Amino acid sequence: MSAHAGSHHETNYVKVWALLLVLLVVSVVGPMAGIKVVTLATAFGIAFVKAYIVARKFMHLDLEKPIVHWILALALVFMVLMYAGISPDVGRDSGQRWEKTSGWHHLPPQSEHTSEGQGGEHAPSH
Amino acid sequence: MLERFIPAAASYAGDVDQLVWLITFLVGFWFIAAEVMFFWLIFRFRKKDGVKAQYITGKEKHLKQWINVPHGLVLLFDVFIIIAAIRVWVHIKQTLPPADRTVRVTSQQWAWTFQDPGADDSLDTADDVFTTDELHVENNKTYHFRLESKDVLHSFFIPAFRMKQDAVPGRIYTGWFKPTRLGDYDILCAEICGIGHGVMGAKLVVETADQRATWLAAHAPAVDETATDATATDAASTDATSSDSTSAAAGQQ
Amino acid sequence: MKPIATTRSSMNIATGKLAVWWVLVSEIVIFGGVLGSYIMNRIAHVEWGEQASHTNTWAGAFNTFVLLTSSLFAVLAHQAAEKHDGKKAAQYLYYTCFGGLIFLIVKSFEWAHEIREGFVIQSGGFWGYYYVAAGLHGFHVLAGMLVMLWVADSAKKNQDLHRVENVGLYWHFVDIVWIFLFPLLYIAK
Amino acid sequence: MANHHDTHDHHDGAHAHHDEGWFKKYFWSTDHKIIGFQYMFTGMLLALLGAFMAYVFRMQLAFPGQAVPGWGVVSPGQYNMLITNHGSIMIFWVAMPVLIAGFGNYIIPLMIGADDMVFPRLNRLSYQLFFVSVLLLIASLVVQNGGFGGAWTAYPPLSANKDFNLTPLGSSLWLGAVAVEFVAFLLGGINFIVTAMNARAPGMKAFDVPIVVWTIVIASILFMASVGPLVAGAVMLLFDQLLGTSFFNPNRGGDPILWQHLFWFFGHPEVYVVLLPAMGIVAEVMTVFARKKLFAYKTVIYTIVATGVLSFFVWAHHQFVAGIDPRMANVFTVTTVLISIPIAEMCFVYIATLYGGSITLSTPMLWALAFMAEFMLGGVTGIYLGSSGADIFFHDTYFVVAHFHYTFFPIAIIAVMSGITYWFPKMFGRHMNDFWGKVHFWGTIIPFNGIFIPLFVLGAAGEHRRIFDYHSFPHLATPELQSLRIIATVSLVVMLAFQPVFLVNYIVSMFRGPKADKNPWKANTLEWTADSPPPHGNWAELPNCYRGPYEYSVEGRELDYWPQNEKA
Repeated sequence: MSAHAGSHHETNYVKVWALLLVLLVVSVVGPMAGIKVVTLATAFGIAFVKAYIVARKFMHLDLEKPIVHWILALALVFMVLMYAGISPDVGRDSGQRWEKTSGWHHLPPQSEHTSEGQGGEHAPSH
Repeated sequence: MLERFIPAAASYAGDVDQLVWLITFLVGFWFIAAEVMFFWLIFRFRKKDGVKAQYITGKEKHLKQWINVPHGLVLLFDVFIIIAAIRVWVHIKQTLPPADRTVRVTSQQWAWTFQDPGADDSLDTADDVFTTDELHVENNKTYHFRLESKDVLHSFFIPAFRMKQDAVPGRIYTGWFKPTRLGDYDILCAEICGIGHGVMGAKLVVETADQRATWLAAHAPAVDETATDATATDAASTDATSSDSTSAAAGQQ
Repeated sequence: MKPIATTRSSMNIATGKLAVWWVLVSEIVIFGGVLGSYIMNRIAHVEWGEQASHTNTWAGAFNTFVLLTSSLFAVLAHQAAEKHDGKKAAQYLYYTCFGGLIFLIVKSFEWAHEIREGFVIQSGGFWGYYYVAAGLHGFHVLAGMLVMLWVADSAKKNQDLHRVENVGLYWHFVDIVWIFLFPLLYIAK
Repeated sequence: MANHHDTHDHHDGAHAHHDEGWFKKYFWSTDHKIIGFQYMFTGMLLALLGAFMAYVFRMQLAFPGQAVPGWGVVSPGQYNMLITNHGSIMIFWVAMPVLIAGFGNYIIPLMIGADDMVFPRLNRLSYQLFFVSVLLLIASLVVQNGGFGGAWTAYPPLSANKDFNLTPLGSSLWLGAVAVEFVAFLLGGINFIVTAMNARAPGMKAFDVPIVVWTIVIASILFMASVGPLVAGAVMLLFDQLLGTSFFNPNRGGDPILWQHLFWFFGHPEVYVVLLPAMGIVAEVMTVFARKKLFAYKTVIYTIVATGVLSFFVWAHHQFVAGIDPRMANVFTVTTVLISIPIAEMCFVYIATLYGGSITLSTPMLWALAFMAEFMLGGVTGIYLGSSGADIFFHDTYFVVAHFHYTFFPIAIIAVMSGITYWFPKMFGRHMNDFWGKVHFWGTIIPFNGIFIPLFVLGAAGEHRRIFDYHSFPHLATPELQSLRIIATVSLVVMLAFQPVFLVNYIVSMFRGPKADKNPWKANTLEWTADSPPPHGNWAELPNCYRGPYEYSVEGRELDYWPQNEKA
């Protein structure tokens, strides 16, 4: 800690903060355009950028020992793994030889390929 | 091996049995080899007066081979097992041969309801036969089943078919089987489903075309109606059920 | 009293700090579980967008601003602690806590409003995740504030200044979680 | 002795004085050894409870419908409650606290030459939370409508809805107990990891650390990295139970499969969380009693790490037929079968360690060897279940039950017994009786096989799990199969009948056993250089470390061991 005391003290934290605020404004304004790609990029892309800046500058990950990077990476990789393993079942309406029933959607689906051929039989729930 | 206890009554039951044999040979070999080696070493290197243990780091090439060669062989055997297991899995769970007939299997606490397509062989028509805790299928015909649950998880397990699939509320699962041996078999619920889990069984009857015709005739419209009523009242609690069944019929691909 | 073990440092990282990193690992997987489940459900449920449209983006954005600012104070406190200025560090920590307090107040007004509108935790899939994710996060904010007050108390007396950095790490993490919660719960509609 | 105790007392008054009261010494202590004992004894007490439950439901299975001595007639609801809590107690409240928290607390600081854990008060808090979880668990068993009976996996909707499980209070308390227990182990785990990483004796490099410390630390990391989603899931399930939310309710947009994934994402690494410390204990005992250096120490470390990482990639093999997408099963079959490679490697290394040794069959060594012999059967039968094609049949049959008892029993009983008998002289400064130890050993091991080999056969016959009475299933109610059930139950009763031998031996030896000196087994690791039992603070002067832990029978040395703290 104290070994590199001199080096990162001079980071201008206020500047970093200002940059974060600018990004915040972009992430609020961007989605107002209503274009899906722009929303994704500004809302979620910028979230990653902000998180990266906070981790690097405020948490001083740039000065941290490799072992810390490894253990954080471990946790993140496992979360990606978890998502990859679960989403094929939970994040979809149907898969090979299974489909979710209409009760699945509490409110009527707007554009679902699986509801093709079901015709007007769902009328009561619409 | 499994046939010693339960007959193989479906087209793919033999595949599972063969896979079990294969695994038994491959892992049995390693199990016996390792245990024999293990007990021999314990006996051979038991403490003897005046004999000191050897200093072995495990880096010696000629000794390390005793680990590395088995290691490679285990990997090789694993590959065989994986290939065999996936082949059986793909055949039973992923391919879907064209159906001669489709039945609907509905599970609930703590009963099985089976909807047979009746004489016209199409589901959700007036002549459908509803039965509780008894499923009649015709020998040597390919059946599709649509598996649903009304309340909690159940599992549709027919040991004689070597077939098992969980019924998940909110999902419809399509599977298949082709009975190949006449007789009566057990249908079990293999997923804990509450206090009645221990009594949730059903009878599977594999019969000839003639027997089935007789059975159908005996269970035609009159019985049909009461059975539907019973199901309908049961279903009243879950709002989704009625639309489930129709979507299941329509969603047939 | 502290055991000698606590003062050792075989990995050349201060023991407290190493522990905080491991705490963060366990937090990452907890929040990862909630957010992962939320995202995959959200993708499966188009209709959740309608439910999400009732959240107040401006309250969320303001809270993001508050947390970012409090994070700035946390890092300034760390800076002061490294210069062995315990008084100043404590001062910054109190500012940080104040940020947390504002965050919680805004949050509670927001929730009170939503509950009055009839959007409670049982109202739908989205609302369930909304209250669980934000509630879990709010709980972490509260816990962080309490720990921070305790750290500031000893920092004032120039004791245990290394804890200022450790509690700051935790606070930044809570901030990062919110950085992701904000678009997930407020912007995606 | 313990000179650093009295240097200052303004931080924590509780430990400034040596004349602490009985309560403070045993219940409010921050001493890692006392906390280790607390975990261990709590775990052992709950093991008795879990064993009693096993006795009741096995009796019911062998003699269905008849009153079980000590319980009475078993109703279906009670049966479900018994199997559910037998499972959760044995895993969460016996295997975890004894193996990881108990042994971990006791031996990590001693083995790495530290005077305590790095966060003693956090350690105390960890046990206290654990104790709360025990109280919640006990409460869940006795409340109105009975204890939770939805199996230890607690799959919703059965677990989520009181209309389905009929135990509104029991299921919520049970779930709360599990969640609190997780938090307790998270705190404890952080402590273990940081202690082993940072508080090692001067000179002790990463590869000088005994295997058992490595395994407990890796296990703690696995636990920490896998339990998070389940903690979140438990909160969501609790809300489903109490508030009527719909996270897992399919009728209102939730997904029951999500819980299964969250559960097994934790649940499978959990198997390795308890397996690894057991393997570690066995490594210590085997090297000492074979007077042998561990065959390829670094290989063992790598296999531990490889097993740990791989264990995160296999979880869905518990769900092959549970309604997941069948295509995913292929991925998980590959990873599952491949995990046999590091585990097989580890077993080979352990077997190879015996080569060239000078093996003494003392009680701890018998247990350690039995662990290997029995665990290998548990390991190879796992291949049947990991192969998706065969699992279609074997899933949720007694084959599964027999398989995981062949892994968990060696882990939670055999390896634990090995550890207890091995470290007993250190823990209490006295020896256990070797003769009665061996009587207990054979009286446990032989009936153990008698219980579970019939269950493999029953599983192959298609007998499905969690059924209180097989009369409803004609093909399973045959006299042939029933006689197998009776064999299993009788074996269990015999095994339980031998357990008082251990308890009496343990308790009597604690007070009356022959005195043990510092290093009765002539072992290398640092805990044997402390007094038996070690005082608070462990050493008057903390040891330094000069070499690896397994330098036995080094050529050219007169002694066949070489303690880690001995300078050249």
